[in-house]
Amino acid sequence: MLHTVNKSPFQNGTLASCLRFMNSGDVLLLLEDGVLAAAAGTRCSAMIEQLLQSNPEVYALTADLDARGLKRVIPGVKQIDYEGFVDLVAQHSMHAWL
Amino acid sequence: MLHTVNKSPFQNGTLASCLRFMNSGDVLLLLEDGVLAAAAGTRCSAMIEQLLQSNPEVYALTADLDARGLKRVIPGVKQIDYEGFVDLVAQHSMHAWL
Amino acid sequence: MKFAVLVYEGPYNHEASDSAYNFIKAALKKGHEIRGIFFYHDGVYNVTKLMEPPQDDRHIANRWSELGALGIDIVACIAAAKRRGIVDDVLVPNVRISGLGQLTMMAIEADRMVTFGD
Amino acid sequence: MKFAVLVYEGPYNHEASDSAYNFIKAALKKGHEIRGIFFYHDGVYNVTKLMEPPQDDRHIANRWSELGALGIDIVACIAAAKRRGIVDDVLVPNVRISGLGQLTMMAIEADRMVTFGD
Amino acid sequence: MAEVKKIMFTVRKAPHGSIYVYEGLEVKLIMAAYDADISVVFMDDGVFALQKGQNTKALGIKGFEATYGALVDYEISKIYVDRESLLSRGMTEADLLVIGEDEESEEPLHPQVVDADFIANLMAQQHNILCF
Amino acid sequence: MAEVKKIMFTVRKAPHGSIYVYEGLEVKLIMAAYDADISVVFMDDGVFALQKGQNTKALGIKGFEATYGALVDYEISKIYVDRESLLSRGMTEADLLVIGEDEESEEPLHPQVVDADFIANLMAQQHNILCF
Repeated sequence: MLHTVNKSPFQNGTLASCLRFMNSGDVLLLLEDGVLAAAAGTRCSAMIEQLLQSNPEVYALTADLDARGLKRVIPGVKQIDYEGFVDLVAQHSMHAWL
Repeated sequence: MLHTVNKSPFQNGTLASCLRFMNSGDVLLLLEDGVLAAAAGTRCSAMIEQLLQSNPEVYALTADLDARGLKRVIPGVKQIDYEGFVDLVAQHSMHAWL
Repeated sequence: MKFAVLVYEGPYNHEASDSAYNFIKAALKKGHEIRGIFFYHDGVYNVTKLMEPPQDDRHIANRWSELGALGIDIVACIAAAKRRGIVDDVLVPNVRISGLGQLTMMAIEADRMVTFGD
Repeated sequence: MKFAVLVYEGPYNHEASDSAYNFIKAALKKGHEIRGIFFYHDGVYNVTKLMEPPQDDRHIANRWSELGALGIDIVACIAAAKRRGIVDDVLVPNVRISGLGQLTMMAIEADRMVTFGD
Repeated sequence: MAEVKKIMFTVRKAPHGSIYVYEGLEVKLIMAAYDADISVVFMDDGVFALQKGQNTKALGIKGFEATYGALVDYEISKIYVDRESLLSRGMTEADLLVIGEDEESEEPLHPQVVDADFIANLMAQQHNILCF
Repeated sequence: MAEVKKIMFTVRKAPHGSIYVYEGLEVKLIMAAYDADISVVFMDDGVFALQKGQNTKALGIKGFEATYGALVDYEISKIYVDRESLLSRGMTEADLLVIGEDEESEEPLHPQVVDADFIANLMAQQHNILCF
């Protein structure tokens, strides 16, 4: 399954909730303000670093990273464009954590 | 000073931020989804319980508590109506934590 | 005392609009002056006469219009309104569209500015 | 593959509308079918022709209208729209107002439903 | 014959502070009239939507407790509540709205409190999931 | 003569996910033309608004880095950043946008990183505070 998270982990509990319901093999895509969770060296980085150990497929939308000037991304997080996003949706059923 | 918080503490970091910037003598009003922080016996109750020790003036809007069916309110939190809200604003300069 | 009220969110979708209304009604009842009400961001959607809520629900635009009829200055920000499709033709009576200078004057002249949003 | 897209937030105020648009453009480019686009909650504000953004900014309603011209079914929920003042008279071309049954059919018939909101 | 599609709704937001729960309920009632296998999961602040004794009168906005109380009449009976969300909000099953009554025994029906694993596995079986 | 009123802006939301930071910036630029003593405080996710090197081109939405880079030209020079918000987001002063240059030395001006106490005391001195 594909899970999408679009909220900042610093001010919102959505990412934490999503992680609680992810099965092994599930995929996470961070978009919009959700990409802030992909920044390395922050108070919240451990959430994604830990997830990567069980679920190696973690993606962040490049357009959203660029818009926010985020250059230090957690190693292992894959950057994709909207076409990559489309591919993920085609491959998996999904839940948008709104 | 009067601080108002209108977000659920369970999903949003606004209350936590507000608490970091409150001086002694400052007053807190919980309204809208913010009143969820006034519920007794929850994962978040300690935030308000702790605040009450330094800042005894903590209010929650009755109309918002009632709308959410919250009957077990943290002891020490004062319930007020919109006229009480108006009085608080008249007495203090304020910051709405949006 | 002189209050100004700032509303950031549209009607029905967020409670902000209702909280602002309830606050203003209580302030008037207690004899305070409302220097003005300013709608910004999605708040500009509050004043369209095209809204038609279910009959058993409140009509938010009409409520603002009634406050305007009392002489309260009710302003939707022109830049925010244009971007969102709120134009003079769709306004309820007793509200107007104007610039951020109006918000500035409210912030300076009102003893208290109370903001409602998300 | 057959996608349906659901949008919960209005134009400009949240990124949801932009993300949905960028997703749909990419899906079309990759040869997928868009079964429909459904606007709910404040999403219904996306399709008003009255919006007039600054000249150097994107015109969100026109973008949806252009996708509608390609034959994609674009629907704003009637209940959500009425409450918010979005009526037939203010729609951009190639979009329509209809009931939640349309959303239901999209959720059943589309292989994937992708939701964008706040 | 085409198989009946499984559609899940997740309810994650608190009621009344925004319209999402209210308008989301309207979607469930409509969708129940169609040929779909519907389940509803309340998690995070969504569990507050099921709190008994809500009274929105002083707020001046419409409530929906009565409608939730009749979900079973709309043939929506797969209603689940995430246990951790419930407990961390100081709530127990006794705080939850009745969602209808059992057709045979006429006993009141409550939403079913389940663990995260149960929900995660149910999610994985769905055709589409809508978050309201 | 009436005293000049102190007005503070707090910026708490992340940029681009919503329009609040962008439209909030428009208010600051307008208000700067009036006779008011303005200060701006970036805290919580608002500090991301000051991140250097933002590029919104692929998103297709308007950026505002250039405008922030000229705040001092608009005579808004009291610009503060909450230290804890900055550090907990893995950022340092070196990540922050330049907000103008010093009139005399022509050195680039950065927002001033301060502690919560400083901000709380500044808040207490304001006539009105707007949160954008």
